Amino acid sequence: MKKLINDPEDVVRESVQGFGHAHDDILTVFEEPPFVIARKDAPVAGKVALVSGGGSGHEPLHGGFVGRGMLDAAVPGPVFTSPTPDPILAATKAVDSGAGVVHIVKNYTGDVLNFETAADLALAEGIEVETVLVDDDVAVKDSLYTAGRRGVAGTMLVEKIAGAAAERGDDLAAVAEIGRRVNANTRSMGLALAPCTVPHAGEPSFTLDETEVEIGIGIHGEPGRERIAIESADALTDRLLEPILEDLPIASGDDVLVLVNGMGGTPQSELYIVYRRVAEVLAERGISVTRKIVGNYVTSLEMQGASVTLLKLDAEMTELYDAPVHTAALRWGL
Amino acid sequence: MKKLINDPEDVVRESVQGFGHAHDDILTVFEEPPFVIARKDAPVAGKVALVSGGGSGHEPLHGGFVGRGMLDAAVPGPVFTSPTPDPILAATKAVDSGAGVVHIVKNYTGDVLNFETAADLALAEGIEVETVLVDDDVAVKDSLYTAGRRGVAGTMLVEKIAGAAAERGDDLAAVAEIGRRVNANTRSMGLALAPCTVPHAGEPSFTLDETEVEIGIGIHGEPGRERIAIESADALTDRLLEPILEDLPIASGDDVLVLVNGMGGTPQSELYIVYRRVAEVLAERGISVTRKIVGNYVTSLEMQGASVTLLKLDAEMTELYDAPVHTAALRWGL
Amino acid sequence: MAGVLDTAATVSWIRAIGAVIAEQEQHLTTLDRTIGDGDHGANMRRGFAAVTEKLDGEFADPEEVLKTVATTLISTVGGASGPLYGTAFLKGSMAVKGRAELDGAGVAAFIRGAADGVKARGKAEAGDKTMVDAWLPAAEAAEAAAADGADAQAVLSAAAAAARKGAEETEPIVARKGRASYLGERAIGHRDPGAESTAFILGAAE
Amino acid sequence: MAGVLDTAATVSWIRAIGAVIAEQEQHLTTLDRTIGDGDHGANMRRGFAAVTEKLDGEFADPEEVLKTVATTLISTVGGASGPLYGTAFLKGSMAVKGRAELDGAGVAAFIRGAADGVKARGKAEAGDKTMVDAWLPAAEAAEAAAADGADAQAVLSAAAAAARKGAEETEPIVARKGRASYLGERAIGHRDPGAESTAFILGAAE
Ligand SMILES: Nc1ncnc2c1ncn2[C@@H]1O[C@H](COP(=O)(O)OP(=O)(O)O)[C@@H](O)[C@H]1O
Ligand SMILES: Nc1ncnc2c1ncn2[C@@H]1O[C@H](COP(=O)(O)OP(=O)(O)O)[C@@H](O)[C@H]1O
Ligand SMILES: [Mg+2]
Ligand SMILES: [Mg+2]
Ligand SMILES: [Mg+2]
Ligand SMILES: [Mg+2]
Repeated sequence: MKKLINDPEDVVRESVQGFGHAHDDILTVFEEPPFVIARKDAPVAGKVALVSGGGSGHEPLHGGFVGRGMLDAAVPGPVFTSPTPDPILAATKAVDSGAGVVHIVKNYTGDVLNFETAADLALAEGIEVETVLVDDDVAVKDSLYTAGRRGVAGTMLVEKIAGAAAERGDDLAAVAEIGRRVNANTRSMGLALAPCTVPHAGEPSFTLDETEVEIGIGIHGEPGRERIAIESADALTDRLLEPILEDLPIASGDDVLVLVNGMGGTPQSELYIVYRRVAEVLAERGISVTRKIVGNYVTSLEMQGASVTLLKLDAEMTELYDAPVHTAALRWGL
Repeated sequence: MKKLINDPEDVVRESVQGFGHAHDDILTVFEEPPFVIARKDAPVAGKVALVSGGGSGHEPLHGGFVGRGMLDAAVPGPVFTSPTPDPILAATKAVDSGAGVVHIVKNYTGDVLNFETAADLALAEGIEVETVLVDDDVAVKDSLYTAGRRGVAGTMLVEKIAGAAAERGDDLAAVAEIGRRVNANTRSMGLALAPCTVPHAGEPSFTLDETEVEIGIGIHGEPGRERIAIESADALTDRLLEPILEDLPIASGDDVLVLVNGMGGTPQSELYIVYRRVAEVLAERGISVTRKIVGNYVTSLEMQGASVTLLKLDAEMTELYDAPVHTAALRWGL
Repeated sequence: MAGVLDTAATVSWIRAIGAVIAEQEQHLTTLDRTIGDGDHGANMRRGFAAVTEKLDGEFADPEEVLKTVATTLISTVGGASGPLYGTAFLKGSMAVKGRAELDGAGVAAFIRGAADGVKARGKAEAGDKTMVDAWLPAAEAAEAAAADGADAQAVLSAAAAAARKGAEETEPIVARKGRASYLGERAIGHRDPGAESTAFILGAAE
Repeated sequence: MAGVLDTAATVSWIRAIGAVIAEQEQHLTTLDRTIGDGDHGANMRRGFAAVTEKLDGEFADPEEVLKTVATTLISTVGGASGPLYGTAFLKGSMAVKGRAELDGAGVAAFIRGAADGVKARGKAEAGDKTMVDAWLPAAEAAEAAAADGADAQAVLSAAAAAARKGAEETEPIVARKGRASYLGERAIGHRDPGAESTAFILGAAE
């Protein structure tokens, strides 16, 4: 394991400190309880607040999405480990203006349980909380018999669009509703060419030889459902798109947003090769790509690989996606 | 070699096509001669145009910096290989509004010679060209006896600030002058934990064992000047900062811009750990970090590593850095 | 360990858990890396290190010790195992409320409370390849031993043996809860890390 | 090869260069990976593949062939070697302007023109560990052979032998131009890829 770190125990603390310092124009980092990254001007009077969080190692998710037009606070846990209820509660209290708080939670047992406890505690203190569960990963089949689909790259779209709804003044129920609508219309699937190493584990989460690819990986270095011999980028992209297009009710003439997301260690040039194929396939099917975004947004440390996400857009989602945003990782119109 | 590519021969073409499609709101890709990425609204009447380029594999440099407030065109060569004069000339002609063109050239023999030929040919067609050479890499010592310092991550700062000068209406000489001023006040140094593999070479550009780090690497997968045993992120950061601070005439009370740049395969969390240490050291020396930017901007395919860049700011450079920009990779104020 | 668990003996047991978990961190991490995300060892070590620091305090009765374990785990572990072990110790402590010391039946009541708490909180059934597969047989074995008149130590031993067997029996099955459920058939042949840590917890006093 | 290089023989020589370069691509890349950026083989292969495609055309004289090589290399190779080899063939072609065929002296004039062109364009001196270290001794050897009355083939052979020796002699020295110069002492012991490809170009007719 070779990393640009000091003590593995200090990775999250030092990284969040550096992040806080680098972006002190838009956010504030609180270290106790560890850690809460809050929008500089929180709580914003009258505005519904959005709080998200989860294990670290997915940067820029979630801290990179804190700021005007998106999240009010993010709660980073240890690497790949959900934070405990304490900082989630602290974040919820710090950003609530009285208009209520939406928790955006990726569907993992740990995240669900810890956010659940925090929401209970917040309610006990008189704060209204709505939870939006994100579960966009079509790699997980038979969800009746599993912990359910995982929340992966689509999370940033839920955060962006629900964040814009809150910013324009929607009430708690409406912000939660649009968040759930985005999730319901979003599907993702990812693959890995090379695994990542959790600093305190010291060894890769799985091993792949020079010719192997994991299809259907999650974002925690967990192996996927299938291991195949490497193929061309186009063929691999098709393998990601196929289950998405099977699952998402979408037809010729529909508008979609395409997100090609890098897992952290993939050169941008390769992500654009994947995007090129996605655009080609969707054009063949008569589906209009009206919004697109390519980059490292929901990562898995230094994992090499990519995921493809499609969001079936309607006019309102498009307008909210386009609305101004000013965070460390996403910025436009401001 | 495991990459998300189709044929190694097609990497640049397909990646640039995908890039062009993904950002068709701000730029246009011309494929013949291969390749020119031009600002959608080029040529902009009365505005001095900026053209940069060089080998591919450093994305988002340069194509990701094409757009309002920065470059008018970028010319991507094959991976790590300077483009030939033809596309440079084509780009120069495509964006010239009559106000002249600034070539921003990283100081490598190949880039210098090919841009030189293109500038001669442009002049023969009546286009005025000024060349700004970028050579910010302090890893190269004894520059009298070498090809001179390399142009590395500081290039994006030259492109941003000179681009803003052109956008506000400065004339050819003034835009070139501010570009040279930025370069003169910029110093960078990088390291690698793991090398990258050029697609058509198929093998890593150098090899490092599990405990080795290359100090002073360039951005073409070329080895550095020194190979050492791995140290803590703080100690490694100090090794990058030291030669920069030795070389840059900077003193307590001065303002600097800090750029912590990832080489492509480094998780963002690690870049912030490096940034944290840079901020700490500069604070100790009484130097004010008034602008900071952390991310993968001038990369070396999937290389793992980072570089640190300091730019000693004056009021004008700060104002131009802050000016609105709308490109694929840098965006604010628009 | 004595025939009954008074406050001091409860503290000793918890201290022993901390030692075992610290020792087994790497083992738990390896299990979790194989079918999860490789953090279970670190999660448990972090949690029980925090718990151990709290043990120097004053406690009125076993319930207070166990409740302190619960709240400390909830606020330091995170992940899935944090809330689940937190719930286990919380519900277990509630089941022994008011007892100055735990005899065999008291220990069995604690384990039953913990097992049912975990099951309800995580919505997992027996056979889903989770820590429930260690807690449920442990509760049954504990109750059976207590009904036979076994003392605290013997009840705990019976529970630990059943938990160990339950953990082993998670190997041949697919998972329906937790991260391992994403793996489908590929989880077969690997032991559930949470079931394993449950066996360590119950077996720590031996 | 004939005793003189007429237009057809010049075309054959260039064709032979294309074949040698294609064959040696991997070798050149390996040299460049060691002390450069690993693209010299691909650069040269790309350039001479484009050159070879142009060779089916009609040419008036050797100069026209050599000028076509020059412009094709300039517009297809890129990197440092593209402009440098482009300049070599351009200045070399200018040195044989007006000759219907090249005898020994003609070949020597071409090589001298090329060598001086490369040196001027890249501002490298002998001993800087670049292709200049192959071109300069090649030009001297060619001139000496031509002065002794050698024919075209013999002059080219003498030049090739000198270029090969020059390429070998780049091994023990540090570089002062090109990417290898960034390596300082670490370039010692490695051959310069451009000097090596120059030796292949001059030796292709053998
Ligand atoms: N729904 C559930 N019910 C019971 N136990 C569960 C459930 N989900 C996960 N677990 C247990 O949690 C363990 C994993 O804990 P840990 O690795 O610390 O958390 P995480 O899965 O969040 O990384 C699993 O091995 C399993 O025993
Ligand atoms: N200034 C120079 N003068 C002469 N030859 C040079 C100079 N710089 C580089 N070269 C030659 O170019 C060769 C490298 O060519 P190539 O790898 O194709 O280009 P690049 O260095 O741009 O990747 C070197 O081996 C050297 O022989
Ligand atoms: Mg976890
Ligand atoms: Mg090159
Ligand atoms: Mg785990
Ligand atoms: Mg090269």
